[in-house]
Amino acid sequence: MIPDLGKYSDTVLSAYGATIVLLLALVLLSLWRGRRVRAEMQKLEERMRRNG
Amino acid sequence: MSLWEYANPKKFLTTSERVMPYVWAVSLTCLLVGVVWGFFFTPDDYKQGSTVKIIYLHVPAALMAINAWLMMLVASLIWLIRRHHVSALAARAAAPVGGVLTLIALVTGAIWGQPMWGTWWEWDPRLTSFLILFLFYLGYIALWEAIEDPDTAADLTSMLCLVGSVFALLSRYAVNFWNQGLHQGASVMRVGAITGSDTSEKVSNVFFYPLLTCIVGFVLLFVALVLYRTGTEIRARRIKALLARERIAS
Amino acid sequence: MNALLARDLKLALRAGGGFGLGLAFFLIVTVLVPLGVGPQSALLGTIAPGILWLGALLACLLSLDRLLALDWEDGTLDLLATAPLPLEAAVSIKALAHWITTGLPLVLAAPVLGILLNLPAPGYFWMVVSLALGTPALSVIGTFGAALTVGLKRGGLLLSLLVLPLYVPTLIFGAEVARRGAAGMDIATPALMLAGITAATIALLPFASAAVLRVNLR
Amino acid sequence: MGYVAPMTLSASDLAISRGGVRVLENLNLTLAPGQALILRGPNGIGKTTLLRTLSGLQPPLAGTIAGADDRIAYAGHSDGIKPTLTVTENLNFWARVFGTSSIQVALDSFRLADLADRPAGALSAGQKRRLGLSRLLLTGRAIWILDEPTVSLDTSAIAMFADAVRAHLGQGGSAMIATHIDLGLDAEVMELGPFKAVPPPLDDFDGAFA
Repeated sequence: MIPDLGKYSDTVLSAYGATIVLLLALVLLSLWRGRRVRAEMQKLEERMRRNG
Repeated sequence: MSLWEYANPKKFLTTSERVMPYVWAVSLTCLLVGVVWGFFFTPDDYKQGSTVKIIYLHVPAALMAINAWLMMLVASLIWLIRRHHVSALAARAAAPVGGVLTLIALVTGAIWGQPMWGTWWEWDPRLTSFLILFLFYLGYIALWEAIEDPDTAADLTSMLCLVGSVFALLSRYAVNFWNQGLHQGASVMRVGAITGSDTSEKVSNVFFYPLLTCIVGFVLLFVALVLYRTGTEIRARRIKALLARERIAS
Repeated sequence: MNALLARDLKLALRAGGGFGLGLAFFLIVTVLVPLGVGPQSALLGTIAPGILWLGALLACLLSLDRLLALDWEDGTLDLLATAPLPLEAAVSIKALAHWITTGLPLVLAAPVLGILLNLPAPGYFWMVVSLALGTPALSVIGTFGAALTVGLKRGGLLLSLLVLPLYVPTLIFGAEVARRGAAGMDIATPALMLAGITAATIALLPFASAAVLRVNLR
Repeated sequence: MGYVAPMTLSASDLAISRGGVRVLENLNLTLAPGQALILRGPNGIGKTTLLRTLSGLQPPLAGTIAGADDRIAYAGHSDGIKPTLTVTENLNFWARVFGTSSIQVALDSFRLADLADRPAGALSAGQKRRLGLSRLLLTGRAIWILDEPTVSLDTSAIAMFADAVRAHLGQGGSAMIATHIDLGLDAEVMELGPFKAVPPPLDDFDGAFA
């Protein structure tokens, strides 16, 4: 499946690995914070509407 | 209808929510196609062997690391001149994305340089410039985090972005002067070479099309992330404003 | 304007003003470097220009957080902002006072410390010239950083993080002049660049500093 | 001594914000030469913010301010006094900044002559405050904007201050003072309570976020 990378296979694979880890961390952290903030805002808006 | 209407936070939220799924979808498709194409279906370079495959990540990341700062500069100017809150928040949202892209460019550059130069880190002008750019990102993000009042934070970070841009450009020039460079891989790194305009050391079209696909993927990934994160920043800002309002009312 | 300069210098000289602190720091860094890298005089001679420049830069950085913070805390800045003196002039004067109390002593002390680091003979002149040309830029850029962080309670560390990247061009060209001078090489290009950076920052950056300070005073 | 071309300070349809939140709105006020205006209102209503806005330290959210340029002497919560300088040195500095030649009037009005050579750091809180207020006399500015000027002053010092304000008004100057104390001045009182900003409906969120 994986093509023959020759003597540089460690180099290439670690570059791809590092990039994927960093990008994934960025996306997941963004989504996690986005979700939390969205929920918090909705909760706050409801509370304020109830209290007038 | 004027473009500035999207500077209204509520309008921005509804519009971006509609657009975002498409941007995410196209971006991920491009990334997947580009990376698979580049990784599995392109030959090795005669000089650099399989390490040439790193360009599919390194070049788009480096490109977007710089473009992210440019976008922040434009957004900062819009905030300073027209005082659209969304603009300032978009700059704030883009900074960590730009920072991570700079980090990716640095890490892939260092990994790529290891077999080429024989060391993990070489004080090559290009890598050094990116390291300095990374420091600028860190400072910018830290300043946003440190300031309590949101409008003050927007003003101060915008000014920092403006002044920082000038000094980043100066640093790039200074670093070039400081070390004339032993970057033997210029053929891979230079966009002019990759697009084939530089015929003497051009990277052939075999590498070019998958690379282009990856670049489009990275651009759209940046757009999608910034849209999403700007939405988050708008909501966070509203939470802050609502809490302040509650405090005043009580 | 003279009044502000005179007051700042007087404050620096009085007890607790911090005059000479930067100089002492500069001395300590220069003494610590040989302890860290070893006593080989050939090695020390090669790295002396860089060490002296780095020491000067850090010594400048050390006193930046007091530059505007004290005037901010006791309300002087509020009063200055409503005074007839334009804020741009006020921050320029503050930068000048900072340079006179930190930058200038460093320039004068550098040759003496060069002896400790075995700086080659042709290097002394260019060491002093490069510091004299470059340290004003360090003060002016530092004032901008100080203006950015003046309203923050623990701004010191952030101030370093913001200012150090801005110091990169000055450091590179300044140290290059000193290094080339020590090696007896042509210094024209980096010296011109250094002078250009200093002149441009002195001319333009006070406007940014004043704008930032006004935002912080709101 | 009178003031050159005394002018009326006026603000119309003023709205001001603190920390990005609108606190006061629809404010209209005028301050004519010789007039004193006392601002009253509960804590947090925005007295300090209003005074800083009128002094030009922060821009108003809406509305206009006229007659303020280079005519205002502002005194806030802190006095801008350097503890290592003497009383004379502190006053001399501000006199030079504002282009006034003599500090005698300040020393006399607030009875600082005996303290003249003391470092300001060695003064009591009340004496420091007197020093801070005496600075106003050196500005040569016609409009005084004062934020809680009587904090830490004793009765006799308050009388000293009221006399200084009265003399200032007599020369065609004017003063706007936020205070809870009755200074015995012939002054108009303005309650800020009615101008408290009404928050917009919860769902209507545009540039202001709330």
